[in-house]
Amino acid sequence: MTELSYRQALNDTLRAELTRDENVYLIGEEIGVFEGSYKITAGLLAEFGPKRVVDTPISEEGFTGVAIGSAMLGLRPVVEIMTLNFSLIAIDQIVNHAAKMYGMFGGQVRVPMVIRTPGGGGQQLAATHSQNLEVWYAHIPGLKVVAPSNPADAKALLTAAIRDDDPVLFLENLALYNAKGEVPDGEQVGEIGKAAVAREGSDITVVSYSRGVVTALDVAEQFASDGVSVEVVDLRSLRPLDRDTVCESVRKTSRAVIFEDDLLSYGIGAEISATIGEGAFDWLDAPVRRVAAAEVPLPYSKPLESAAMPDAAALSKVIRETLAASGFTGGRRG
Amino acid sequence: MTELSYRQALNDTLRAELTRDENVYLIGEEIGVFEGSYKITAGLLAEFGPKRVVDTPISEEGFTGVAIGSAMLGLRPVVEIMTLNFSLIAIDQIVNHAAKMYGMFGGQVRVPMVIRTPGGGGQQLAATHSQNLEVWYAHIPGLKVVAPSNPADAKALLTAAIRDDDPVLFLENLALYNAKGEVPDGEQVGEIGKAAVAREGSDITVVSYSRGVVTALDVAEQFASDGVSVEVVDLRSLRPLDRDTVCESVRKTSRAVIFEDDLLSYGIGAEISATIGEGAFDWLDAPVRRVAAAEVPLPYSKPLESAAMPDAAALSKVIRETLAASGFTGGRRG
Amino acid sequence: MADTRRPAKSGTTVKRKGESADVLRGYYEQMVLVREFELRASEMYARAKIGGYCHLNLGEEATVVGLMAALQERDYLFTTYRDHGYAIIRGMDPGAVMAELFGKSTGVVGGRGGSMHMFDYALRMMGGYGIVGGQIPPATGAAFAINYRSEAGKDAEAVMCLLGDATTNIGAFHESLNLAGLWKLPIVYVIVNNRLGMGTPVERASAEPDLYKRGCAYRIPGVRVDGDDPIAVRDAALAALEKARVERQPAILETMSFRLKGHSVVDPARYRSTADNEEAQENDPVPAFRNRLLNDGVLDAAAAEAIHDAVEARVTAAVDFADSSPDPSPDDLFDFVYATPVANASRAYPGDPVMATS
Amino acid sequence: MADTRRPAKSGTTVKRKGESADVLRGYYEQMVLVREFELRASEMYARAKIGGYCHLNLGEEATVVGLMAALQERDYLFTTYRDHGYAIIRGMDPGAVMAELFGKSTGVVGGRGGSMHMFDYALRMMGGYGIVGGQIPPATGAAFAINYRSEAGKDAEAVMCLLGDATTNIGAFHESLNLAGLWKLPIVYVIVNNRLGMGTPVERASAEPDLYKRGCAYRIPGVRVDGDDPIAVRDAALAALEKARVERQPAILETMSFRLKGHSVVDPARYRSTADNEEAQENDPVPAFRNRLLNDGVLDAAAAEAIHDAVEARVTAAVDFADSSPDPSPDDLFDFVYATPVANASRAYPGDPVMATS
Ligand SMILES: Cc1ncc(C[n+]2csc(CCOP(=O)(O)OP(=O)(O)O)c2C)c(N)n1
Ligand SMILES: Cc1ncc(C[n+]2csc(CCOP(=O)(O)OP(=O)(O)O)c2C)c(N)n1
Ligand SMILES: [Mg+2]
Ligand SMILES: [Mg+2]
Repeated sequence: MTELSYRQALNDTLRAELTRDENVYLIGEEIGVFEGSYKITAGLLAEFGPKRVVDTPISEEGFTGVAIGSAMLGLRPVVEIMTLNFSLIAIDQIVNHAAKMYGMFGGQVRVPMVIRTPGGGGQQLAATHSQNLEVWYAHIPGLKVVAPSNPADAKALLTAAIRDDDPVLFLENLALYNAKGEVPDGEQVGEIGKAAVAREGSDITVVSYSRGVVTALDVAEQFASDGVSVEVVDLRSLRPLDRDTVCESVRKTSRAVIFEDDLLSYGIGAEISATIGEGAFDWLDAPVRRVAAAEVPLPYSKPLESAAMPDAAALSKVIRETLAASGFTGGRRG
Repeated sequence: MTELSYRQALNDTLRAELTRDENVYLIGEEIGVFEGSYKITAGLLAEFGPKRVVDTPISEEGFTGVAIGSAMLGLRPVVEIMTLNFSLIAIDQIVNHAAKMYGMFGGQVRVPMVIRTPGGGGQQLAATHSQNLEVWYAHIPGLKVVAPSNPADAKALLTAAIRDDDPVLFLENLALYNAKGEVPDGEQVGEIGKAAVAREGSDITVVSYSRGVVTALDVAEQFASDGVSVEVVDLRSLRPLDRDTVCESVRKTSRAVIFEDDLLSYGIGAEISATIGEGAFDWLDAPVRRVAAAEVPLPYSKPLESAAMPDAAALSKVIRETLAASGFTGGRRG
Repeated sequence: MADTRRPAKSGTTVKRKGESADVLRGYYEQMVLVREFELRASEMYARAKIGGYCHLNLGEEATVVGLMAALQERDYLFTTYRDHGYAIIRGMDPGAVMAELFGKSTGVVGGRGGSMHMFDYALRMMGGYGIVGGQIPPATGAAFAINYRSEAGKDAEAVMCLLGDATTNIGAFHESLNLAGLWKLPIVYVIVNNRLGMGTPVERASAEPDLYKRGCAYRIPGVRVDGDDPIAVRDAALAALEKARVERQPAILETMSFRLKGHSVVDPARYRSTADNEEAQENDPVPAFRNRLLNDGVLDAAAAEAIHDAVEARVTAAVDFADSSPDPSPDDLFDFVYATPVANASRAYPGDPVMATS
Repeated sequence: MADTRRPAKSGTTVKRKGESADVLRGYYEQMVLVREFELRASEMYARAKIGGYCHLNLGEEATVVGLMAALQERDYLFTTYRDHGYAIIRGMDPGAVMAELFGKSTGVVGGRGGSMHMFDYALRMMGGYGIVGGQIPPATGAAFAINYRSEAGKDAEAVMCLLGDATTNIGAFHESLNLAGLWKLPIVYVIVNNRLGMGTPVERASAEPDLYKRGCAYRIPGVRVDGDDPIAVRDAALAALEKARVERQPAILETMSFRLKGHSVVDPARYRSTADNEEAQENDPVPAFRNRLLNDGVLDAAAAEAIHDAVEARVTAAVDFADSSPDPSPDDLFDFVYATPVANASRAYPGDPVMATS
C-alpha cells in the first residue's frame, strides 16, 4: 500500500500499461509536450517517446476516430479528451462507431480502447466547461462506463479498462485529481460492472459515484457521530450497472438517497431510483430522494455556482428528511 | 376538425408559420428540391422559394450552428435534422451553444429555433439509424423537448415551438408519419411543458410519449374489453416534464407501467419511475415497471429487431404482472 | 464554377496498353456481377425480401472494379453504405452478401448489419458505414496503426477509404485529412463522385466543387479520373497507393461517374432532369466497357453472353442461398454487445424485470 | 515546411500614410488599456479575485485594436474565450468587464459567464465562446441572417469571427467555411495566429501551416498580415470587410502575433524555449508601437506617460468598481434558463424534493 493522489495513480497506471504492452499508446490534445491539461500524463512523453504518447491537433472527432480505427487493427489506444464537455464533438465516433461496431459487424471486430476524460463542475469554468454528461454514455449499449471515486479504484479500473476489448469511457473528475488514498502496490485489475459498499451502515443507504462518494463518506461520518448508521454504495461502474449491490443495500437499510453531481432530471440518479423502486419496493420505508444539481447552465460566479451544485449540507438535509419520513427513531438527535 | 396524417399536420403547420412570419425559415438537408427525406417539407420550396426553404450540404454541425447564429439575430429557423441519429454531429452546437447562450450571456440573447427530427427504430435501419436518444436532450436545461404522439399535438406543439423564444427539440418518429388523426382547424398553439391524459382509467396508469402512446392506447382498449381500466398519460413534453400530471394519475390508479421505445437503462422511463417513486410513494401498490428496448445495438434482421423492441405484447404482459403484483382482483379475467 | 469537364477519356482501346485479355475479361465479368447483383437486390427489395435502406452501386461498376483491382490483399478497405459491389469484388461470397440483405444468419455479419454494413475482417474489408463521413476517421486510424507497427516500403500495407462527393462537406473529412497530412499516413481517400448527394448536385454542396483539389488545405495532392473506366481507375489508384506505401503520402483520388438510379432503391429521383438522366445512361460503364472489349477483339458476342449467363447463375444461386438460409434467433440477441464479458450486463428483453429478483 | 516568415513589416513610420495623430494616439491608448487591463486581471487572479479559466490578450494588443478599428458599429463580432481586449475596445466598460471577471452582478453578463463569455448585444459583441471552434457556425449564421434580410452594399452589415490558429483544425471550421463560400456570406474569419494552441506550435497541428491559404478548399481568399501592427491589421480588415459587404465575399484574414505569456494565467509555459520566449518579447507590439509614435513625433515621452497614467487610473477604477460590486444572489439562480416561460420548468435547488407535494 502506498498513499497516492488520484492523479498519480492514473499516471502510474498509464506508465505500467505502456510498459507492459506495446500496443498500448496514449493519444490526445496536449498530453505530450504540455504534459496534459491536468498533468495526468506528466513525464510519459519523455519516457516513451512520441510514438506512444501522441499529441494531436484540436480535432476531437478526428483523433477519437483515429483511435477507433487503430483499435480495430489491434492497437489499444488510451484517448484523453481534455474534459467531458469536449467529447460532444467526438460523440458520433464514440456512440455511432466505437460502441456499435462489435454488434453491427456481427462480432467480427473488437474496439479495445479507453477514453479518459474528467467531468464535473465547481471550478468556476461556467456553463460549457462544467458538465456531467456521463449519463449519456451510460445509456449506450456497447460502451462500458466507469467512474472511480478514489485512487485505488482509479488504478484498478483503468488497468481493467485498458485490458478490456470493448470501448470504455473512463470518467474522472477535476475535483478528484488531488484526492489522496491508499493504493495497493503491484498489478491490480479491477472488475468493471461491480459496485462497492464503500462504508457499511444499517439505517440508510446513500448511493453515489465519482466525486460524490467523497462527500457521501464525509457525511456518513458526521451522521455516525449522531448515532445514525449510513451505508455508502459507490457505483464505480455506471454501465453495466450493478443493480444487485444497490438493491441489496436498500433491502437492508429500507431507505435510500442518491447523491450525484449530475443535473437532476434524467440523470444517473433517475436510473438508480427507478432500480430501487423496482428491486427493493417491498423494503422501502420512504420515497427515494435524489440530491443533484440544479437545472441551469452552470454559472461562473461562485455564489451562483455553489447554489447550483449539490453539497454535504444538501445531502445531510435530505438524509434527515428521509429518516424522518420513514419514522426513523434511532440516532442520538435523529 | 379534419382528419390528417401526422406528416400532413407538420407540413400544414410549417406552411402556416412560413406564411405568418417572414423571419421563419426552414433549413436542412434535402428539404427543398428533394422535398425532405420523409417528405415533411413537400411543396414548400415551390411555394416559398429558396430563401425560406434552404437546402444545405451534409454539415449538421455547420448548418445547425448557422441556424443558431441567425436566431441570435432574430430569425426563427426551423431546422430539419434528417434523423435523430445524425444530431450527434450537431450536438455540440445544440447543447453547448443553443441551450446555454441565454443563461451564459445573462439573458441578453435569445435563440428562438426549432430542431425537428425523427427518432425511432423498427424500420430495419440497423444500429446507427434507429436510435431514441431524446433522453440526452431532455437532460439539458435551456432546451425544451417535445414529442407529440398524434397529428393534433404535432400541429399545436410545432406552432408553439416555432413561436417560443428558446431552442426546442421537436421529436418526431418514423413510424408515426403516416398515422392519422383528427386535427382542429385554424391556428392552434399548444402548451409546452404539459402532459395529457390521453385516456382515462382507474386501475393502472401507463405513461408513454411519441409513438409509444399509440401502442399504449391500443393495449388500453384491449384491457378495457377485459374489464381493466387503463389510464394512459401522454407526456408530450419531455422537458419540462409535467410531473404533476403523471403523479396525479398514479395517485388515482396506484399502479404504473412506463412504455417507451428508448433503451431501458438511463432512459426516459427512469426519470418517470423515479418521479413516481418520489411523488406517489404512499399510493403505489406495486413496483413501477418499465417496458423499454433491449440494450443492444439494434440489429437489422427483422426477427432480431422485433425481439429488441418493446411492443404491445410486452406491455400487456407487464400490465398483467403489475396488476397481479398489487393483488388486483378486478377485471373480467384479471 | 466547377470544372465540369470529365477527365480525358482513357481512349477506346485497351489492348495497346498491353493488358492481358484474361484480366480484361475478368474486369468485365466483375462489372457485370456488380450490375446483376444490384439489379437483383432492387428486385428483392420490391418483393420485400430486403428491408431498411438499400443503396446500389449502379453506374459505379467500373469504379468498384478498378479500385478493387488496385487494392492488395494486405490493404484495408473502408467504405460507405453503398457497399455491395465492394463487398463482392473484394471477395465476399455473393450468397453471403445477399443473405445479409435478407437479414439471414448466414449473412456476412449474421444479419446484424444489412445493406449498409458489410464487413469481413479476413478480407480486410473493414465495413460499410451509414453515418456520412463516419468511416473517415477510423480509416485514418487504420492507416495510423499501419504506421505505428510497420515500416514504409513497396510491400507495406495501405488503406483505401471511400466516400461520396457530398461527404467532403462534413467536419470529419477535414479533421481526418488534416491528421493524415500532418502525420503522413498511408491512406488514399477515394471520392466517388457520382455528381449527387441524394438530390443535391456537387455545385450546390461544395464551395470548391473540383473535389480532388480540396486536399490543398492539408497539402494532400489529388487527382481526378474517369470513374467509368476500370483501367484508368485502377492505374490511378495503384499510383496513389504506391505513394502511400513508399512515401507515406496520403492522397485524394476523385472518380467521376454517374448514379444510374435514385439515391436508394425507394427514391424515384424525380428531381433529376431528363437531360441528366440521359447523360447518366449514355455513360453507363457496363455496355461501354463491353463495347471496348468487343471492338478490341478481347471479347466476342458469344463470350459476352456466356459471362452474362454465368453471372446470372451466380446471382440466382446467391438469392437461393439467401432465401433458404435460416433467420437469426432472438435467443442470440445479446451475443455481440460486449467482446469482453463483464458482470451485470443487461440481457433483459422488453418487458423483462430489470432484476431477476423484482 | 511552413512559410514562417512574417509578412513584411509595414515600415517604421506611420505619418507618411497620412494617419491623424489623434487617431494614432488613440490606438496607442487602446493598446495600453488592453495591456494594463490584462496585467491587472492576471494580478487579480493571483489574488483569487478571479476564478476559473482566464486567457489574456497579452501580445495581441495591436491585433485587437486594429481589428476593432476596422469593425463598424453595425457589424457583428464573435470571438473566443480570449476576449477581454475585444470586449473593452469594442466599447464595454472596463469596470463591467472586470466585474464579470470577479463574478459580480454588475458584470457584463451578471457574473454568469466570467472570463470566457463577455457579451453585449447593444454593441453587437456576440460573445466569447469556450468550445474551440464553437463560435464559427453561429458567426456564419449571423452572416446568413444579414444576407437573409438586407442587401449587399457599402453600408451593409458584416460579421467578424475570430479564431485561434489551432482552431483551424476542427470540423466546425471546415463546415462553416464551406457554407460561407457556397452561400456567399458577408463574413471575415480572422485567424489570430499567435503560433501556439496551448503548447502546440502551428506546424505540429496544421498540415497546411500557412493558415491564410486554407480557404483554398472553399474558394475563399486569404491574406496574412503583421498582427503586431495595428494599422496594417486595420487596413487588411477594412479591405476584407468591404468585400464582404459589397460582394458578399467571405474572406480569411490571418494576423501574425506572439503570445507573451502562457495559454492561460495558470500556465507557466515551460514547454517554450528561451529563444521562443525572447522572440515573443522582442516583438511585443506595445513598446514597438510606442517607439514608432515617438520616432514620428506623434507622441512625446510626457504624453506617453500621461496616457499610461490615465489608463492605469481607469483600470484601477475598474478594479474598484468590481471589488465593491455585489455578488449575484442565489435567489436569482433560475432567472435565465428559459426566455419564454413554460409550465413545469424546474426551480429546484439541490436537495429540494422534485415535487412540492412529495
Ligand atoms: C451525418 C449524416 N447526415 C445525413 C445522412 C443521410 N444521408 C445518407 S447518404 C446521403 C448523401 C451522401 O451523398 P454522397 O456523399 O455523394 O454519397 P452517395 O450517396 O452519392 O454515394 C445523406 C445525406 C447520413 N447518413 N449521415
Ligand atoms: C473542442 C475543444 N477542445 C479543446 C479545448 C481546450 N482548449 C482551449 S483553448 C485551446 C487551444 C486553442 O488554441 P488556438 O486556437 O491557437 O487559440 P489561442 O488559445 O492560441 O488563442 C484548447 C486546446 C476546448 N476549449 N474546446
Ligand atoms: Mg454522391
Ligand atoms: Mg493560438
